[in-house]
Amino acid sequence: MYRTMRRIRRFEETAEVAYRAAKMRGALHFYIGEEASATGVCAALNEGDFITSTHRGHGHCIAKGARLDKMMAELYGRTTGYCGGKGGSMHIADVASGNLGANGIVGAGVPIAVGAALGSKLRNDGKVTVCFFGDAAGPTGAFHEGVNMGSVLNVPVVFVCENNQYGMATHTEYANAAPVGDRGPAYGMPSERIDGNDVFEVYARAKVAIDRARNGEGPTLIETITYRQKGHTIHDSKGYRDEEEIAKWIARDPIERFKRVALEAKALTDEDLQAIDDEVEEAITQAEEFAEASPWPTLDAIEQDVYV
Amino acid sequence: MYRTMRRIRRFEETAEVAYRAAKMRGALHFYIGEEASATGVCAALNEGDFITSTHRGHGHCIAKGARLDKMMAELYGRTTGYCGGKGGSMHIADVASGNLGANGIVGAGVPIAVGAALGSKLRNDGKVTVCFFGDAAGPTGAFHEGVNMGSVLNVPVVFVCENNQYGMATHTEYANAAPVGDRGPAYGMPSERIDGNDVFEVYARAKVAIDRARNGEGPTLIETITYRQKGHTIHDSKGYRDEEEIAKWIARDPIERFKRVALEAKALTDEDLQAIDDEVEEAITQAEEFAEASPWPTLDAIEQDVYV
Amino acid sequence: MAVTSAPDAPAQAATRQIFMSQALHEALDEEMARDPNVFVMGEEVGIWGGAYNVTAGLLEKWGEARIIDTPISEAAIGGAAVGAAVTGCRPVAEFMYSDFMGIAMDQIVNQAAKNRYMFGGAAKLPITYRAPFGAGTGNAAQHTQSLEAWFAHVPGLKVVTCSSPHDAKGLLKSSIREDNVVVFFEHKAIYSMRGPVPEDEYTIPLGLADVKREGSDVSVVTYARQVHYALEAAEQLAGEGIDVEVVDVRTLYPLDVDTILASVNKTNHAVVVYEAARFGGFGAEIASQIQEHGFDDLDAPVLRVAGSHSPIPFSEPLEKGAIPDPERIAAAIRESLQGSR
Amino acid sequence: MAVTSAPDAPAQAATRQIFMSQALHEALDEEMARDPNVFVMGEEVGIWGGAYNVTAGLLEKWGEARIIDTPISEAAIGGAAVGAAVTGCRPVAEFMYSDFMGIAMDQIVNQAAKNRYMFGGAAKLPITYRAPFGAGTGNAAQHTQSLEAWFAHVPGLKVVTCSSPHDAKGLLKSSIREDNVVVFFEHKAIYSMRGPVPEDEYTIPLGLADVKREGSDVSVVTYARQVHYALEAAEQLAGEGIDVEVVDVRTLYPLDVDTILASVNKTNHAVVVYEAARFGGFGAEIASQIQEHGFDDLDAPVLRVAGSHSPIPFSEPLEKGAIPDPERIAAAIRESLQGSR
Ligand SMILES: Cc1ncc(C[n+]2csc(CCOP(=O)(O)OP(=O)(O)O)c2C)c(N)n1
Ligand SMILES: Cc1ncc(C[n+]2csc(CCOP(=O)(O)OP(=O)(O)O)c2C)c(N)n1
Ligand SMILES: [Mg+2]
Ligand SMILES: [Mg+2]
Repeated sequence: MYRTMRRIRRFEETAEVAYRAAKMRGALHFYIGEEASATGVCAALNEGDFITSTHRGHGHCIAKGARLDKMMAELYGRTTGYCGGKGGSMHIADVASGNLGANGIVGAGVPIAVGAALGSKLRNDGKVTVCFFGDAAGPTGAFHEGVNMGSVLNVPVVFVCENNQYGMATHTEYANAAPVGDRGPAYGMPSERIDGNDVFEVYARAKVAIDRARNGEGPTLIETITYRQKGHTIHDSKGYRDEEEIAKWIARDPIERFKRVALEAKALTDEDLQAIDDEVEEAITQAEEFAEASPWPTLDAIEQDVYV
Repeated sequence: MYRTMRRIRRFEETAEVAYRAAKMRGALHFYIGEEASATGVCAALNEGDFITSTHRGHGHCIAKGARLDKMMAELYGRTTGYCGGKGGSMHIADVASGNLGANGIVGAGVPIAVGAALGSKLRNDGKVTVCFFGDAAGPTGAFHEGVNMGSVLNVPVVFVCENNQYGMATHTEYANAAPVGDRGPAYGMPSERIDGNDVFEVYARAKVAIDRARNGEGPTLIETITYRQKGHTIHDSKGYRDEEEIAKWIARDPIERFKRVALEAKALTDEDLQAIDDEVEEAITQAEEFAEASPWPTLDAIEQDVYV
Repeated sequence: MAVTSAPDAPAQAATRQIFMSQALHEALDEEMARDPNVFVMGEEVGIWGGAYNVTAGLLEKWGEARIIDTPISEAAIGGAAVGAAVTGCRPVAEFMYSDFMGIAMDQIVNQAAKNRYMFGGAAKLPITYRAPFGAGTGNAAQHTQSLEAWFAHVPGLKVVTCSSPHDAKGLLKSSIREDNVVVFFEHKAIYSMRGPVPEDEYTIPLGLADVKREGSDVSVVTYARQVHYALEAAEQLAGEGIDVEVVDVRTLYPLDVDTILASVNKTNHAVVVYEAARFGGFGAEIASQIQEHGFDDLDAPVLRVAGSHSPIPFSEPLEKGAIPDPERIAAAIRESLQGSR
Repeated sequence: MAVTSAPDAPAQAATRQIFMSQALHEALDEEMARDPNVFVMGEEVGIWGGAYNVTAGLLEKWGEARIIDTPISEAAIGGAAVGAAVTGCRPVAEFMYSDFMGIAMDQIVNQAAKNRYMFGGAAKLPITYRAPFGAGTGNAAQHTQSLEAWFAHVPGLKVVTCSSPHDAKGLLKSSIREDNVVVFFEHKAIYSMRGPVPEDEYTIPLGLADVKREGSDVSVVTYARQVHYALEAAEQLAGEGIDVEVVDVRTLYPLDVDTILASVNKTNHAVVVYEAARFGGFGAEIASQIQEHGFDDLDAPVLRVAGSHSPIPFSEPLEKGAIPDPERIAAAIRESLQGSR
C-alpha cells in the first residue's frame, strides 16, 4: 500500500511540474493528501472488480492498477495515453482493469456504478463495484437516485464518499445538510464515517463492506474523512482556507503516517521504504519519458471512436 | 374542514362522470381518499402563503381556496378555466391565491417550493411555502436536491410527502429504500410520519411545522400516510392491489372518519353536515354549468402566453 | 400504410396485422430470447406492463432479474444503463415519457454518448433508450413534447423513430443489437395503429430512409406520426393532380441524405414536416442539407410545416392546432408548387 | 473588435477597455443596485467569485442574502429560480458550465419555460440563467459543449449570446430586466478578451443582430466567439479582394431574421458559422430561414462551417481541429463564391 500511495503522490507532483512547464493544459485536480482513501479501498478489491471515479481521479486509477506511463501520456494529450489523448486528466478510464472512468460531472458516477453492479448481479459474476465520489456530490440528485436505486435493487456496490472538506471553496458542512456518512438510514443501508488518512482503517472497513456486497447483502455507504492539501485545481490560489488548517492536515499526511506506523511496528525498515521510493521514482521517470516521446494525435482521430 | 374535504370529493366525483361522458380528455388523477392531507395542511396556512402541488393536484388546489367553476372549466378545456384551457388537470395553478401550480413532473415541485421560500426570505414577507409531493417522488433527484438546499439555505418551507402507498403500480416500500418521513436526519431537519387520514392530526402537526418555518427555524419534513382509493388515473384498471386492501382503507375514509368524530363529539349535527353538503352540491352544479357553458379557446390563443 | 422497402424483410412471408405496441413488444421479447445480456429497465415496465403496454407480460415471462421496475429516478435509469453496458450488458432503458428525459440528460449526453469517445474507444455502450413522444393525447405540455432535435445534435447518439408496426419492430431489433447508444422514439398517438408485420424474424438497418409513397411532383420528408398525415395530404392532393412522394427518414442520425436528395432530384420540390416546435427543430437540419446538397435541383425553397412556437396546450382544439395536420401539409405543398406548375 | 451598432449606446460617451468578465460583472452589479429583487445564485458565485470571476467581489458588496452560494445541485438551482421568480424575485442563476445544464433540463424546460403558458399567462418568470459554453480551454468533453441549439428550440425561452464586452454588458442588463426566461451563454474562451465599454449606463435590446463588419460579397452569419474568427477570415480575404460582411446574430431567439436577410439580399451568398456539432446545430435553423425567405437572393447554397461530429477532444491539436477556425471559414467563403465571381 505504501508503494501505491507513493506512486500517486509522485505521479501528481511530477504532473504539476510538467503542467507548470506548459507541457499540459486543461484541468488538473490533485489527490495529494487523500492517497490513503483510494489505496485502502482498492486494496480490498479483487482484480476484475469495478470502480467509478471522479474528476480527482489519478489516485483511484493508480490504486486500481493503471500504468503510470499511459496515464502520463494521457495528461500530455498523446496517442499513447489511456484515451489516445481524447480524454485528458478528467476522463482517464481503464476499463480492462475495471476502472470505468474518471468523470467531469460531480455525482454522475453514482448511477453508473449502480449499473455496473446491476450487471454483475445479472451475470452473477461475483464482482463488486466501488463508487468513489467527493463530499460535494452529496447534494446531487445523481447521488440520491443512484444510492436509493442501488439499495432498492440490492446490487453489489459500495459507495465511498471522499470527504476532503471542500468542494472548490465550499465547505462540506455548508453544502451538506448532514454528513454523507450518516445518511445510511435514509437508504436502508449501513453507513459510517472513518479516518480517511489511515490506510489500514480504510482497508479494514472497505473490506467489510466489499465482502458484504459480494455476499449479496447489499450496498454500504462509507465516508472517508481526509483533506485536499492542494487547491481545487492547479489554478486555485484563492484564500478561502487558513494556513493553520492546511498545516494541521499536512501533519496528518497519510503517507508520513503510514511510514511512522510501519517503522514503529517494525513492519518495514527505512531501507524497505527507500527501495520502494527508488522503484517508484524509476517508474515515474519512465512514464515522463514515455509521455514526452509519444506522438501527438492527428486530425483524422477527431471523428474516430464516436461510434463503434 | 369538512366543507373543504367534501368539495374535493364531490368535485372529483363529478369530474369522473363528465370524463366518462367524454366531456374531458387527457390525464385525470383522483385525490379521493386523501382529502384530509391537503385540507389539514392548508388549514394551517395563512392566506398568501404558497403551495406547490402535484399531478394529483385538485385537492391541494381546492384546499388552498380555488374556485370550483374555474377549475372545472379548466378540466373542460375552456377559456374560463384557470389556465384558459392551456393547462388542464395537471397544470392548474392559482398564483393569486398562492397555489404555484400542479406539476406533471414527479418531484419537480420541490426545488420550486424552495425557490418560493427563498423569495420570502429575501423579501422578508413572512410567508411560508408548503411543498406537496407524492411518496414516489422520494427517490427523485429533484426531491433530494431541493430538500437539502432548503435546509442549507434555511428557508421557510415545509415538505409534505403524501404517502398514498403507491406510485402507479409500484409500492412505496419498493421504491423508497427508507420512508420519506424518516429521512429528516439526512437533511438536518425534523421529520415525522403521521396519520394522513386524520384531518385534525394533519392540521396540528402541519401547524407546528409551519410556525417553525415562519419563525425562521427552518424546514420540516412530514409524511402523511394515506391511501389512493381510486386507480392511478381514471384509466387504471390494473389488478396490482387486492380488494381487501382497498376495502380496509375505504373503511378509514377521511371524510367518514371526520363525520364520526364530529358527530360523536357533538361538534356538528347531522343537519350541519347536510347543510354543508347541500351548499357544496350547489357549488358543484354551478361549476359544471359554468364549465359546460364556457367557450372553447380559439386558435389564435395557441401562441399567446408563451412570453410576456 | 404504404409499401415499405425494408431490404431484409422477406418478400412473401406471412404477415399479421398487429398494433405498434405489440410489434415493439415482440422486438423486445425476441431480442431477450436471442441474447441473455439484454434486459429491460424503467418505471412501471414490470407489474404495470409499461405506460403504453409495450412490456406487458414480459415480467411474467422473463422474471425480475431482466425486467426491472425502477423507482422514479430518470437520472439513475440513464446512468445505470451506462454502467451495465460498459461492463457487458445490453440494456434497454425506458423513459415513460420522453419529456422526462430532461432529468436524465446529463447521463445520456455527458456519460452514455461520450464515454466511448472520452476513453479513446476503449468502451462499448450497447444501450437502447426507448421513449414515447409527441402530442395528440390531451396530456398537455409536460407529456407531449417532441425533443428528437436535442438528441440528434449529440455526437455519440443514434436517433431512431418509427411510423408503422413493421418499422417499429425491425428498427427496435436493430437498435438493441447496435453496439452504440440509440435513442428510440415512439410516437404515442400511433401505438394503437395496426399494420402488417411478418411472422418471420426480420430487422431493418438503421440509417435507411424509406419512401412510403412514390410521387413525382414534390418530396415530403418526415418521420413518425407525421408520415401518416403526409400520406393523407398526398391522397387529398392526388385528386388535384399533384403527385406527392413521401419520404420517411426513420433514422434521424445517421440521416439517409442520399435517399432524400434522390427524391428531391426527381421532384425539385421539398416540404419538411415535423411535429416539434418549428424553430430549431430537426426539420431545419433536413432543410439545410437539402438546400446545401441539392441546391441546383430545387425549383422552390424547402418549406417546413411544424409545430407552433409554444408548449403543447391541453384543450383539444388548441392541441390539434398546435401541430401539423394533413390540411396544413397540403397547403404547404401547394405553396411549394405555386409558380412552378 | 469591429464597430458595434447598439442602437442605444451613447455615441460619444467615454469608454474604457475592459475584460468581458468585468463587463458581465458590471451588468450584474448595476442591476442589483437598480432592483432589489435581483439576486444571484449558483455554485461558487460567492466566496470563490465564480468560475470565471464574473461575480468576484459581489458577495462582499451585496451580502449572502443576495449572492447565494449553493450546493452542487443544478436541478435545484434551476427550480429555485422558478419559485423565486413566480413569487416576485428576479433571479440570476448561474450554471458553472453550460455542460451541467443537462442536470437542470427538466427545471429549465418543463418548469421555467412552460409555467407561464401552462398557467394561461397567470405567471411571470423573469429569470436569467447564465452559463459559460464553448471549447478552447482544454477542458475536454464534459466542460466544452455548445448546447445553444437545445434551448433555442424550446418555446418559452429566449437565448442570448455575446461576442464582446460591450455586447455582453448591454445584453446581460436587458436579459435581467426581461420578464421572460433568458438563457444567457458566455463563451468561456473570450472572458478575458478586452473591448471598449462605455462608462455610462446602456442596454442592448434582445432580438437585434449586429453587423460587426460590412461587406458586399458574402454574408457570414455567426455568434459568440466565432464572430472573431469570422472577422479574422474577413481580414484575410480582404487581401484576396473578397469583401465579407459579418453578422453577429447575438440573440438566437428571437432571431433577427430581417437583418440576416437584408445582408444576404445584398451579398447573395451566405455562410453560417457555429462551434457546436454541425449536425442539428443552431446554424441549421439560420440556414433554413435564409433559404426559405431569401431563396431568390441566393446565388449559391447556404454553407455551414461548424464543429466536428464528436465530443470535444482533450488534446490540443484535436480540440483546435474540432471547431471552426478562420482558415476553415475562409475556405467556405471561397467555396460559396466559386463560380459566381
Ligand atoms: C454537476 C457538476 N457541477 C459542478 C461541477 C464543477 N465542479 C467540479 S469539481 C467541483 C467540486 C467537487 O467537490 P467534491 O465533490 O467534494 O470533490 P473534490 O473536488 O473535493 O475532490 C465542482 C463544483 C461539476 N464538475 N459537475
Ligand atoms: C419525473 C417523472 N417520472 C415519471 C412520471 C410518470 N408518473 C406520473 S405519476 C407517477 C407516480 C407518482 O406517484 P406518487 O409520487 O406517489 O404520487 P401519486 O400518483 O401516488 O399521487 C408516475 C411514475 C412523471 N410524471 N414524472
Ligand atoms: Mg471535496
Ligand atoms: Mg403515491
